[in-house]
Formats: sequence, C-alpha cells, structure tokens
Amino acid sequence: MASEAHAETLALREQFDTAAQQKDVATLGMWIFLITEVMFFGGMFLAYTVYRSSYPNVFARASSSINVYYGALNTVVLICSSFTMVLAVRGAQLGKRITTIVFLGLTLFLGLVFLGVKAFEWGEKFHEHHVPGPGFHLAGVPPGLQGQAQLFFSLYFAMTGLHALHMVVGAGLVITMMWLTYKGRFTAEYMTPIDITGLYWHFVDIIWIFLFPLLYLVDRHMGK
Amino acid sequence: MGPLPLFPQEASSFAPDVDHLLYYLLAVAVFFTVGIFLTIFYFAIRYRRRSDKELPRFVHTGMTLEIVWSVIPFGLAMVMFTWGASIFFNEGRPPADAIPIYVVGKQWMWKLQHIEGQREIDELHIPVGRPVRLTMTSEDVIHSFYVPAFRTKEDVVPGRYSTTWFTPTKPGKYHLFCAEYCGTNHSRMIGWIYVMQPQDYQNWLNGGSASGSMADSGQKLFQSLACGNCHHPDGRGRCPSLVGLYGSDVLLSNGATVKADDSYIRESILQPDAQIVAGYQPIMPTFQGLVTEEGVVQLIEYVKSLGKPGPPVTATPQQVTAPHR
Amino acid sequence: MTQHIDSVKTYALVFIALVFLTLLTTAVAYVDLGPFSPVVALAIATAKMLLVALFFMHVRHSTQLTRLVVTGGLLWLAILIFLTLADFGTRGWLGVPGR
Amino acid sequence: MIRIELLTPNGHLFSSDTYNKLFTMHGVVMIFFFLIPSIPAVLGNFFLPLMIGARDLAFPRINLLSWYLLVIGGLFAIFAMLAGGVDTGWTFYTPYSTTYSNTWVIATALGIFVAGFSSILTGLNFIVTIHRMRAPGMTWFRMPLFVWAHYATSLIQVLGTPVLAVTLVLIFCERVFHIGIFDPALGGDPVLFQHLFWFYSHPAVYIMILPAMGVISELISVYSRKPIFGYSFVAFSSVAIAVLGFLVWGHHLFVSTQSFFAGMVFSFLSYFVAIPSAIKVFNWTATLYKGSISFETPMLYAFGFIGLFTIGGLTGLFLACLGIDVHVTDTYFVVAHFHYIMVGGAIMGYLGGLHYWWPKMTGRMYPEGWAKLSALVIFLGFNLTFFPQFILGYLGMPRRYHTYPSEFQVLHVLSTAGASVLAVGYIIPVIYFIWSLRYGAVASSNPWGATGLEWRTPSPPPVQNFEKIPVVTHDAYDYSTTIGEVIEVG
Repeated sequence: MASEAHAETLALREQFDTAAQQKDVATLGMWIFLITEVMFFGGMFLAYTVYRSSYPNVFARASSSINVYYGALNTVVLICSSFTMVLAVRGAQLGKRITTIVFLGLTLFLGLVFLGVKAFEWGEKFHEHHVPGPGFHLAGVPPGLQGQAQLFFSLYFAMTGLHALHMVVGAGLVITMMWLTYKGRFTAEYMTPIDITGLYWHFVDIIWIFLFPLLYLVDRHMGK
Repeated sequence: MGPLPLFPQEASSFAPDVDHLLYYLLAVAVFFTVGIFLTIFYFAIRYRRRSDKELPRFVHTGMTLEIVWSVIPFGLAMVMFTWGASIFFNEGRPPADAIPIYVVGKQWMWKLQHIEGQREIDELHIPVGRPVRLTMTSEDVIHSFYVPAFRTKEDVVPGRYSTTWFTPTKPGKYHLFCAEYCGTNHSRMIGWIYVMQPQDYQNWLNGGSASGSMADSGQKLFQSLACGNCHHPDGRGRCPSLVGLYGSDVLLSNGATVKADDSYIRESILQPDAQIVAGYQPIMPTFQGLVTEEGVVQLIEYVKSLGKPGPPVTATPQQVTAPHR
Repeated sequence: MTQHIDSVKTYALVFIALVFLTLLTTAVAYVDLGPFSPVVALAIATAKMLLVALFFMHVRHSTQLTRLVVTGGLLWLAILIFLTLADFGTRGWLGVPGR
Repeated sequence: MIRIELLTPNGHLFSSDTYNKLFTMHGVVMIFFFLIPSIPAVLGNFFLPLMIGARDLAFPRINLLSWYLLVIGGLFAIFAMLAGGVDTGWTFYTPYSTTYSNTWVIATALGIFVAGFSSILTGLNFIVTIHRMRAPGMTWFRMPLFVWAHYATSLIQVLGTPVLAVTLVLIFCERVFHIGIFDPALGGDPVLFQHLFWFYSHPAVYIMILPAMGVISELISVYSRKPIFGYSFVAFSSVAIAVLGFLVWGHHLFVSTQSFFAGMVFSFLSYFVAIPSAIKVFNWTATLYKGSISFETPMLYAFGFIGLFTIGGLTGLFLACLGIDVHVTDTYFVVAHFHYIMVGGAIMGYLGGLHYWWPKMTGRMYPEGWAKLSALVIFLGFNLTFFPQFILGYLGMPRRYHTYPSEFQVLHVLSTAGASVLAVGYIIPVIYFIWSLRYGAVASSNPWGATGLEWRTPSPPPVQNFEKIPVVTHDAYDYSTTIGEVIEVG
C-alpha cells in the first residue's frame, strides 16, 4: 500500500498547483495511513490487554520463556536502523546522494539483521514446541493452563509476524529508494519519497518499541 | 395460512414492564414520524414552485430553534435510557429464591436439567408465579435463549456461564427460540416452555423418570472421578474440603478473595491451576474433556448440596435486598 | 513548507537516549514493582515513542494538521481500548455470572 | 429469493444450508461490496473534486488502486460464492466462524479484507483532498454539505476499517494456523471478537448513511431553491455522527454476556447519536419552509429518504433502549430497522443522487415520467416489505431463520409481496438509465439551476474538470447567482 503513497515522479503532477502543495499532501497522506496502521495494530494490542489482565500469571510465565536477549538485541538493532534512516533523510535534505545511499544501505542491512534474528528466534520456538497448535507444550505451566499459555504465543506470533511483514515491506521501500537515489531522481528540493519512507520506517520501529516490553518483559521477576 | 397476530403474549413479570416502555417509545416515534410527514406534505404543497424565475427569500438559521429541537429529543431519549436501564437492571438480578435450572446449548438442541433430576430436551416445564433462574452455557458455538412471551433473551456462550431469569405469570405453552445464529439448523433449535399450575408442576416432577436429583448424579460423578480421594469432607485431605464451600469467600494463594459461585467451581474443575486456594498445592489435574458441561453443573449442584456457608444460612444480605416481584 | 534540518548531534543524542531507555526497561522488568510493572514499562515505551516521533519523524517541525492527525489517531486507539475494558473490567460486579 | 423462501413456514424451496449461505452472501455482498462503496466510489470520486474546485483527487493513482482492490475483493467473494458459499452470517461470529463452519470463510474474509483496504484508501484520499485541494475562496464553511458528509465518512473509514482488517486477519490465522485467539477451549473470549467486530461495523453503518445524508442535503436545497437551514449545524452533525458513532458499538452486545455496566454506558452513549440525526431531519424539513419547491425525481427520493430515515432512526432508539433491546435484538425488528436505514436511507440517497447527477455524468437526461413512477414503486414496495417485519420482530420472530412457526406466515407473505414490488421498482431505473445513454435528451451544463461548482463546467466534465480553476466568492447554496441561468429541461 505504502509504496503507492510516494509514487509521484519529479514532475509536478497535474492535479497540484505548487510543489509545496504536492509535498504537503503526500506527507499528510502518509500520516493518515500510519494512523490506520495504529488502529490495525491497536486491535491486537486490545486482545493482548484483555488476555493479559485475565491471565496475568500464565502470561508472566510464558513471557519469561522467551529469550530476552534476542528481544533486547533486536530493539537496539531497530533503533540503530532508525538512526541511520534519519541520517539518510538528512543526507537527502542536503542533496548529498552518496551519503543518502550509504545510510539507506546501512538501514537496509540493520533491517535484515533484525529479520534474521527474528527468523532464528522463531526457529527455536518451533524446536521447543512453543508454536500454537496440537503439539504445543510450555514447560512449567500446569496442563489446565496450557491453553492460556498458547493464547500468549498466538498473540506473540500474530504480533511479531505482522510486524515482521511490515519490516519486509519497509525493506522493499528502502531498496526502491536506494535505486531511485542512484538514478538521481531526488534533489534537495524534491525528496518527498525518501521522507515518507523514513516516516514509515520509524513507525514500524515504534510498534516494536511497544512490542518489546509487552511480549518479552512481562513481570520477568515472577517468571524466574 | 395462520391467523394474523399483531402483539405477542405477555406471560412473565417483565412483559408488562417492557410493553409499557414500548408504548412510550411508540408514542414518541409516532409523534415525530407523523409530525415530520405532515410538515413535509404541508410545506411541499404550500410552497410549491409557481414560476421558474422564483427565488425564495433567505431564511436565517434560528439558534433558539436549533437548541430547542436538540434539547427536547435529548430529554425524551434520557427518559428512554433511564426506563430501559431500570428494566435491564432487574433482568440482571435474579432473586435468591428462584428455581435454578441449568441449560446447555448444543448444535442444535437445548438440554435442560432441573435440580430434582429431571432432564428435558427442547422443552422446559416450570410452575407459574415462581421466579426461575437459568444458568446457561454452550458446548460449541454461541446460542441465545429467547422466550418472546417472557421478553427475555440472553446469549449462551461456550466457556462460561450466563444467567437469565423470569417469573412466568400465565400458564400456557410458549415458544423457545435460539436467537444467535448457530449454523445449519439454527431455525430448528427451537422448543417449548410449558408454564404449569404449581400442583401440575409438582405432579410432573413426581411423574418423571428421573434417576435421582442433580446433586445425586453429581455425587455419583464425584465418586466415579475419585474426587473424594483428595477432597475430604473434614478438610484433612490434600485438597480443601468442599463442605460449605458454595457461596463462601475463598482466600487464594495470591492473596485475593473470590466468591465461590458457579463460575468459580466450573473453573476449578476444568482449570484447577488458575486459582489456587491459599495453603494448598496445585496438584489437582484438569478435568477438561473428562466431564461434560452437563456433568459440571451436576457437580456444582452436589457441591451446593454439601451445605451453605455459616450464618446467614439462606442468603447473603445483598441477595435479600434484591427486588423480587 | 520550509525545511528544518536538524543537526547530526541532535539525532545522535536522541539515539543514545533511546538505547539507554531500552536497557533501562529491560533491567526494570527484573525488579518486582507489583502492579506498577506494566505502568513503568509502558511509560518508558511511550517516552521512546515520543522521542522517535518528535525528532526522527519531525513532528516537532510539522504542521498543526499533522499533529492533529497523530493525537486523533492515538485518541481513537484509547477509545477502542478503554470502552472495551469498560466491559471486561466490570464483569462480575453484579455477582451474577454473565452479567 | 430469500423472501420467496420465507413464503411458507417450512421452507420447501432450498435446504437450510442453502438458505444460510444465501443470507450470508446477501449480507456480505450488499454491505461490503455495495453499500459501503456505492456513494463514495461512484458519486464521491466523481463529484468531490468538482465540488471543491479541484482538478482531481489528491492521489489519483491510489484511487485507481482502490478500485482494483475492490474488484479483487469482489472476485474473492464471488469465488467463495461459486466454490460453495459461506454460512456464517455477515457478522462472522466466533467460534462458529473459526471452528465449526465448514464453508469458505477464508476466501470471503480475504475478499472483505482486500475491499477494506480499498475503503481505507478512498477515505484517506478524500480527507487529504478536502484538506489540501480546495479551490481559492472555497473555505470550510462554503463547502457543499455533500463534501462535509464525505469528510465525516472518510474519518470513519480511516479509523474503523483497520480494526476490522486485523480482526479478519486473526480469524484467518485461527482457521489456517489454528492459533485460536478467540477459542474458548483455550481460554479465549468470543465476546472480544464481537467488540472488535462492532468497533468497525457499527460505524460502518454511518459509512453507508452519511454520504446519503450529504446527497439529501444537496437535493433538498436545490429543489427548494434555498440554502440549507442551519448549514453549520448540518455540517457539524455529520462530523458528530462520525465521532459519536465510534462510542456506541456495545449496544450490539446487550445480551451477549458483556457486563451490565458496559451495557449501561453503551446505551447511554447511543442516545447521543440520536441528537445530530434529529438535527439533520429537522433542518431539512425547515429548509422547505417558504421555499420554491419543485418535484423532480431526485426530490421525490429525498422526501422518501427523510420519511424512511425518520422511521429507521426512531426505531433505532428502541434498540438502544436496554429493556426493549433484550426482547427485540436478533429478531426481525433489527432486520427491519437496518433495512430502513440502509435501503430506505442509503439506497434512496444513492438513487436520488444518481438521478440528480446523471445529466452531469453522462450528458443525457433520463425520462422523467418513468423515473417518478419508479420512485413511487420503490417507496411503496419498500414499506410493504419491511414494515411487517417490525411487527414480526416484536412478536419474537428471530432473524436468520430458515423455517418459522406458522402464526408468522401472514406477515411473511406480505413482506414477500412487498419484495416483489420493490424488485420491479429497482428494475425500471436500470432499464431507463441504459436507454437514456443513447436516446436521452442532451443535458445542459446546469439543468436544475443548482449552485455547486460541478454545475459550472460542461456536462460531462472535461478530463481536468475545469478549464480554469474557479474562484469561490459565495456561500454554498446562494441561488441568487444561478437563477438567471436556469434553462428549461427538454
């Protein structure tokens, strides 16, 4: 979806009067799109809130079974990528092509690191039978409460899965931006697509900023 | 073709209340509908266009008018809200002396149990003039227990209990419908409610082929599942005694207190580790899949029959003050 | 719309703050704060969100309308969550199952 | 079809399964693929830019994309229908939809998901366009009320639809991967699904009705040649309906075992929506006062709309009222109520708007006599179909019943008879609209003497809408400026 939001070319499109109006419109459109994303994840945050408040102990236990180091590592990786992204946008604002491409490249690399760690972590879950389904089992949780533990992991996979999907889309956008920058399509005056890609990337980062404490850090002191 | 009924029977203590409220709402609705229709007709004819060059004078928006026609409907609506909510409040508070009936919904039938042990399918026999309280759950999807003549309806949700109650006021035979879409034969998940004179009801109870009361069945189940091996009545077993449990406040291991009601006992049987009684170990296995929903309610009745908590014996103060009509 | 270009130093400071808050929230999770655990965790996450939004996403320099869009969106999320909890949080107040 | 089946109590024509699939597809197709997109996609896309004096929407490509998405979503739904149908009802209540139904739930959910994206993008496009693309002089309070109504609609689309999307994703995951977020066997709560579902689906009703209200505001003004009485009240009431519409979804859950207190809160809030709706109806009526009223076809639809919407809206009060709702929810009362709003409201508005703007869109006039006849037939057929259902509902006839007790038969027969009349009423316009494309009289640029900017450009408009972007100097609905230009309709 988002890739359409910045599909304008350098030329001023016919429906606009000025370049400023065009940029303004594109940015506003992206922000509204991000709000729809907030509501999209909001539905899952709601489900999470309801079940966590219903089954606090099981959620603490289930959360403690996830490896906190992967989560923390990935959080830092994503923050780094946001940092490089903002520097890429800054480079574009200043019209520095090489800087922009280098930082976009770094962002892409960090994004892929994040996805790699995520994939590895999921692989472990499959190994440990922590994937919801008939084979699910979480050690340390009584048989009657396995279902509730499974709910936690259902939410874990749904939330991190959709987040990862957004990361993949983001990576695609960054690659496109690198290519367009390489082709010299942007100038210091016109770099709206990069700006908007940046917004999207930071938004995905923000979602993770919330997912990390909610999924990895539920009452760690109790789970031990 | 059948007759042309225009108004449903009134056969419970709620029905007149709901109908009176309906009359009020109807009056408001008819007043506004007729008023707006007539005004439109009048204006449309009075101010019809007479020439193509006609240009009506601009009429300024009247602030007072706008406020008046916002505030008056709001006032009328608040009456509706308060009135409706008070009926709803009564519908949510069954009196303590109500006859308990247990309902299990299942695709596509209603299974009902009396505490005396009678079981019925798609039929319910109840005496006139006594409040009846239904505790309901579902084995599969969401159903909804709907008796139009009583003006009551409540969803029956898998995994938990819901409650509804009514006092039948007129003997007769009334429709029972499932009102929440539940699959292929949703429209055949219907039955009859038989409201009987108290004496007839007593005869019916006695004449049935019940194999002992629900508490008895529950006790048998209790024994066959070997629950008594741990739950000693004297409280010296590995598990808490169940005597006097029902309706009491239970102190849990996490410091919280819960009231031992139907939902609590159901959860304790199916998910025993969810709430651990203070001073005991979480050793009880789950009985999920071993006991049917009907079995669970029999066990609940058995626990109930083991006595109520200390004085006041009959009811908690809150239940005594419950409106009972 | 005039462009504001922040300095690398600003971004770097924000970045350091973000990493610090990440470590802080991880550490705090091991401390027993009772019911305040989720409150603290969410407060830190919100602080991080504000840093990212204000600095990295340039909300600091954005138009009124953008800010309105952002606050409006968060308000709607709050409506969704709070009104639903108005149900889940008050179940059982009547002491009747299912009410 | 559904109505014919219900002629007899026992249902000989189809099996229960077929009936269940029919009403599900009826609901899904009508709501997600017709009512929600109808006015915004057809009339909104065309006229919104015209009315605010823009050359096009802010994101024409997104607009195109949203059209393709709607088509793709529709294909999924058609696939589901042909492959065997789906029988969950349009509400997809869990756990029936996730665990028990053996039909094509996934394909249908995917279709709705994709169509939902289409809806989101349309809303996004409209909001940005209205904020940033207005012609010089077109201030917020000079905008036609049609535009205000679309602005409010777009807010709902943008804020509500994503929640439906994620709900459908969870249903999808639950069926495909068996992760079970709403599965009571795991401790999940089916009522949570209902919350998420109605958070979107209640406001979705306003997605359908608000644009129709916008159309009606235009029609009433043009055919009585007067500015809308209380313009700012009507404008703000649209936004108020959109906002308040998000606070009341729980009134669908009064008997769903949601908590008693939540029921109280939601019932209380529900009454607040009644106020802006009432304001609109009163203001429309007051606009007629001392007007110069002509009875062209669109105006007949506008009258029909006000009447039916009044009935639909007032019966909504019954449903918001806790005591009554317990009795009538999930019965034919609800069915009648929402058909009064959606068919009596949204479709009357759509047809009114279609007739009103038909000359502008196609450059041709439709035959007035036939059009008036069909408007009358639709109004009568509609009432005959759905009014008996109010009575049926209060009698206790539950909805989604394939068979029913025989005492309800007379009213069902009336309703079915009405449905046949209604069907005739809908077929007539289809025929004469197609006819008019070729044989209709050529339309002038402003056949109705209307004031909107869309009438300041030739019929049909050129590609860039205006040869020169107009400068707006007057309030909306200032008829002193157009009255001299009125040209007789051929």
